Amino acid sequence: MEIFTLLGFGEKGWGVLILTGMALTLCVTLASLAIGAVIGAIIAAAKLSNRWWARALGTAYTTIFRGVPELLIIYLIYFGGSSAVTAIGQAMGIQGFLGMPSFLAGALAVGLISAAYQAEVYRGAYRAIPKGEIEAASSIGMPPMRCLRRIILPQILRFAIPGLNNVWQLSLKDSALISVTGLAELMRTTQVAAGSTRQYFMFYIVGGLLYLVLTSFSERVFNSAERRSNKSMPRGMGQV
Amino acid sequence: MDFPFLLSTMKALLAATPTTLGLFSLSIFFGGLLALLIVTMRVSNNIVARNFAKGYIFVFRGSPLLIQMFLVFYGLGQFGVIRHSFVWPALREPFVCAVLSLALCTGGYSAEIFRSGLRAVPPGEVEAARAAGMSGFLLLRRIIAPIAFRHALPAYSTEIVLMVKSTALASLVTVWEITGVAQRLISQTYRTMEVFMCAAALYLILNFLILQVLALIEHRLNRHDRRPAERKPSVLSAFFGSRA
Amino acid sequence: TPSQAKEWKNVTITLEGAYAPWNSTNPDGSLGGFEPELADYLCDHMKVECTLVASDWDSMITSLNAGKFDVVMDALSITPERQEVIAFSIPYANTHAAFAAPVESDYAKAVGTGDVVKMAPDYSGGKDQIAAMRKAFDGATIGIQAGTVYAKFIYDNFKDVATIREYKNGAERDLDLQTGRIDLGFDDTTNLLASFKTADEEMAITGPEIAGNVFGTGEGLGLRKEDTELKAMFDEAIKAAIADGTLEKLSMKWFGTDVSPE
Amino acid sequence: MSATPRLSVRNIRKSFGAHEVLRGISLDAHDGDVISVLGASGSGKSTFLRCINLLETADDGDIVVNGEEITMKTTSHGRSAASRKQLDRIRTNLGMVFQSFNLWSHMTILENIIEGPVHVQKRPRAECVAEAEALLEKVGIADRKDYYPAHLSGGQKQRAAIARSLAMKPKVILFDEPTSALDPELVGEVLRVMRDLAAEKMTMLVVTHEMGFARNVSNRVIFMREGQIDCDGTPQDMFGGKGSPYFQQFIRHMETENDAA
Amino acid sequence: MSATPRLSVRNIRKSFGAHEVLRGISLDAHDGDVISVLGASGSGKSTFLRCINLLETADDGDIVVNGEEITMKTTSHGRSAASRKQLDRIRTNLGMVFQSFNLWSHMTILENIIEGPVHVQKRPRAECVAEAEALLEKVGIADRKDYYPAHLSGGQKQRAAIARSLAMKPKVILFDEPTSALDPELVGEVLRVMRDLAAEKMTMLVVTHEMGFARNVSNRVIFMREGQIDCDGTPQDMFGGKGSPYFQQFIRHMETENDAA
Ligand SMILES: Nc1ncnc2c1ncn2[C@@H]1O[C@H](COP(=O)(O)OP(=O)(O)OP(=O)(O)O)[C@@H](O)[C@H]1O
Ligand SMILES: Nc1ncnc2c1ncn2[C@@H]1O[C@H](COP(=O)(O)OP(=O)(O)OP(=O)(O)O)[C@@H](O)[C@H]1O
Ligand SMILES: [Mg+2]
Ligand SMILES: [Mg+2]
Repeated sequence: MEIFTLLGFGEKGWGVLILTGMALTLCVTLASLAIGAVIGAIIAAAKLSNRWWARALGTAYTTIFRGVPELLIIYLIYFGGSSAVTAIGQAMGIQGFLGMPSFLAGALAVGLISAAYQAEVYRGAYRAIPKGEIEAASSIGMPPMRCLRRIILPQILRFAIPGLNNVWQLSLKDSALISVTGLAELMRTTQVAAGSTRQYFMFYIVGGLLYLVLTSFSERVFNSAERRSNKSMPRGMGQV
Repeated sequence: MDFPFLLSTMKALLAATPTTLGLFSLSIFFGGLLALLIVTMRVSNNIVARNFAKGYIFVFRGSPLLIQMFLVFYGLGQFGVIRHSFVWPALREPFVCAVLSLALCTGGYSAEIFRSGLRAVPPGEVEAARAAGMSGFLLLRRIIAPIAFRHALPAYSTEIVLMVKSTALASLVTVWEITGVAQRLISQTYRTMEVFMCAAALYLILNFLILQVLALIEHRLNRHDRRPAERKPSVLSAFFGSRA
Repeated sequence: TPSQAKEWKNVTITLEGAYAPWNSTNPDGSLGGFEPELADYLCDHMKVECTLVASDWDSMITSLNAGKFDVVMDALSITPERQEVIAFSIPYANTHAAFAAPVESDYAKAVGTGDVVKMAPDYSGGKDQIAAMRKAFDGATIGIQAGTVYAKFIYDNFKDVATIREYKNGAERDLDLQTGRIDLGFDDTTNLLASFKTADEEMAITGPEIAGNVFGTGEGLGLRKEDTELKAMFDEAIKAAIADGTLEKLSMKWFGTDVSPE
Repeated sequence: MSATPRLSVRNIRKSFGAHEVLRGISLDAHDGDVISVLGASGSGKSTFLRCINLLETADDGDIVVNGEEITMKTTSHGRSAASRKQLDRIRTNLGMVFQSFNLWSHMTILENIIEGPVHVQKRPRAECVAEAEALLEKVGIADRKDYYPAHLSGGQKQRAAIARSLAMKPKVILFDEPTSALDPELVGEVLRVMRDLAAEKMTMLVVTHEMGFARNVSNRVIFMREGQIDCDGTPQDMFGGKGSPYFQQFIRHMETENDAA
Repeated sequence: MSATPRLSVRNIRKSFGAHEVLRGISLDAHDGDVISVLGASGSGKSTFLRCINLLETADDGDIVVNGEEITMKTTSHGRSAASRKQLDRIRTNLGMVFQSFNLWSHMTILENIIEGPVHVQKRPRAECVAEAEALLEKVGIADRKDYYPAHLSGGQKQRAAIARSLAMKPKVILFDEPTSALDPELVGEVLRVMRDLAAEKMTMLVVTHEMGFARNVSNRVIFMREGQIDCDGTPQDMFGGKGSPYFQQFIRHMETENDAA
């Protein structure tokens, strides 16, 4: 069958290229999620702070990084970053174009975007924590950082699980946009294969299925996290 | 800076803005309805409904919108059955297809967002409502939905803003909205950064306005968390005195 | 910015690698097609080491100007607007354009099918044929690739008689031509011929092929404006490829028709 | 006393995991009955009340309200009410005041109170508001009607919760420690309200730790121990020394406390 | 009694919006003092306790613990503690039992109790667990130690909350109605625990509606009315008829109730 030759690992098969693209997608997404978690937490804290300038900064960040199309942010980081690197290179006497590594630029760009989304998720989760429980922590003299780590974070994670799952899925799909940096991730590989063979439907369906494979792994992780966090919850709505 | 060029670019992009807004508002509306349906199935006790909802969310959230849209628009038309059925006159239209795939996709995302809102509803308050004889739609409408919506709003605003940007894909199916027009200009002029900057400014303004409205709603809905002191005294009470 | 006095020993050429038959990717990741083979010839002729790199269409020109590549070879039509941003070599191809329709449809085999008409940018030399086509295609829906030189031709001549729908790329337009959302496609013949193959020859060209410099001077290599030496080297090599028949040979091999510029 | 009891509970059983919290409880309550449910913490009193209006589904046993049995069904998913409609109708006549109040946090006190009458019973809003204000007046928090629950003191919340269930004018009310957050003065007020309700033939089941209430207001006292009814009788009998040894010991503490006074 | 009071509160004021809840309250408490705070619902008792450990920031007034004044600063944003460090240190010695328990819902009961000792006081975990188990035994919920708060009865939660603040071994504990959800038997237990603590020189401020407690356990009674201290004195004096007329009326209800018994 033609399909099996085209998708296989033989001479005429696209298997190797596509699986490599898939691995690259996974790596970029994981890296960007990690970057986004750190920055997102800081932004969420800023938005919840009672200092007006912190709130304003946080709001500006989330407005811009959520409001501007992802593609443009990737362009700015990649080309902006690259010209910075090139300028530094020239200052040190190295001629010509010095690219920012595609992987780094891509992960950073998607990470910055995902930070804005994660910040909103964390903020919503924070608001769901009963106030009294935080008061109980302050009343025993628990310092703010410890209260954050022991009382707030565990509960934020509990309420944030579904939202984080959403962000993960978003970043997975945003990672498809960084093909403009020349990174041959899953989406670009799919499109190249489709354009080269003119088998559009087949490769798009295969690409879609491979994204679903990635999702199904993550779904497992999120489901087990959710089940764990439900243990302490009174039997409530929206959980099965 | 080539101002005449920027100006003509901006003009072209502004002309495409109504298309973007139309795609956006219709897909948010239908996607929202769909999400309500899906989330109801997702939390129901009926195992068939629940698994259908799980599957739906899995597929539509897990695969790229680009691929979904491609398959809906170009894929469905490959089947003679569909081409000769009553849905074809609608599916034939690019705009309908674009709204359809945007709504299908946001339906999956929003359903999960709504579900996380449901998880935050204090069970005690639901019990109080049941004890008062509320159930089904009434319970949902009066108690669960208002509380869940408050909790889900931050995440839902994100989804809404995301939808504004997702409409950019509609040019794939020949609906020429802002991004599509921008890309067309780029392939005519190769002035990538300038055109993209104009488009970005436009999206930023749109999203800023939308986020502003959403923040206002959030502020209003969270009255119960604020102290009465923060409630602005009404002009009338200054004249007539307040009863408190 | 690269130095002016650069000795060109190594040249990086970028193409999309997904635009068969002009350029495409092989399953092993290498690049093939009309343009890669032509590039091999040109580089041999210039005695420089060439590296072919696949990259995304959207960022190609930005990357060129940022210095990431030296040459873009991706079926770029030479137009005045684009010349404001980059420099072009002399054309290495000048394709014809034509309408395509499903073989069974009412619009198939319109008058003039099989002819080649040469038109000037003001459409002189083909006014009669245009009039005939306007009559034949009255009320049709025509699909074109957005932002191409062909789009302008359709808008100028058929806006009042037909519905025009713009696609992001030709492949998608061809799919819609098959499902019947549109009646006609208008594009360069190399593109159409390639898609007829995938569509099991259920579509064919209808009406005359349009040639001449109505769509500009053809497809050329994109270069940075400051690399004038490189442009001169490529111009020279392209002239050689035309002169010794290499271009025609490659064109027949990949397109089944001769796209050599006049 | 009418022949058919207003509320009749037959052989209710309930386990949480391996832990059997209710081990077969039966009870009849007629119009105007005020039944105090006493028992140690953790003996299953709240669970018992919650089983009566099916907030928890008992593993076994029947609930009959106004002579109508709540029909149950058993699916693979567990036991549950067979008819949603029937359950809602019955619950409308079966008020509940929660131990933890459970006021709706997104509504003001007034909104909390008119919610049921307006949206469940579909009564005209203006009428409900007037009644709600009268009720709030009665429990002494009329000046707090536009506050949200988060801004009330414990006792104010408890009174709002009581007013909320009275507003539905149910035939039977289940009270779970309705005076726990109240000062003696207010306890007196609330007891007076409850006496009035009893006079109007309302049926009440009251979980309480106030022995004063059990003695003076109720006409029957039930003592729960380890998920069963250990003993029950009139307050006169029970407090007059006729209860089981366990009950004697349970109330002795109260007495020593008062003695010391 | 030592010369410097363990806890000294000077002229605390607090408003919510236009509503002035505390109108200047002062109080000194020495080692081993057990002070009952009585008052009608809404008179500001909980707010008073919350102001002492700065869960609410008083609009005016000072708090001095162990002779150390909590330094305050006033910014454009309002009044707040000047030093987070100082506040945390002082709070470690200032336990609180909340009216609504506020157990941490994501931790089991045992985890709730060892949280402070292990993570704030940095004591060895094994030691804390052993102590926590002993405390749970004392309040009678040792068998519930691995339950989450959502799965406990009201009285069990309240006892867990008491155990949680005792585990920190603070010098001063503020109790907000610590026995509201308990049956008389348990009230007796808890009072015994508190008497022992008083004997060990712990200082306690107890908001309560239990007159038995006020009479028998405390050595001082404070009666709050409309945000002020209406009268205070020893239980003997107060309940012996020396309180203000308002206080007399306040406790009369309790007496009529007991009389009727
Ligand atoms: N966050 C708040 N915002 C506005 N008003 C409040 C807030 N908290 C308390 N109040 C008001 O302050 C008053 C005192 O409340 P507080 O909780 O101190 O009373 P309390 O004496 O503890 O009463 P109870 O015995 O009922 O618990 C009440 O009238 C209440 O409505
Ligand atoms: N959801 C649950 N999961 C597991 N165990 C539970 C659950 N709810 C209650 N229990 C257990 O059932 C027992 C009875 O609880 P219940 O709330 O009925 O007690 P109660 O008699 O009302 O006590 P209190 O006077 O303290 O309120 C308790 O031991 C409690 O731990
Ligand atoms: Mg209980
Ligand atoms: Mg209080």
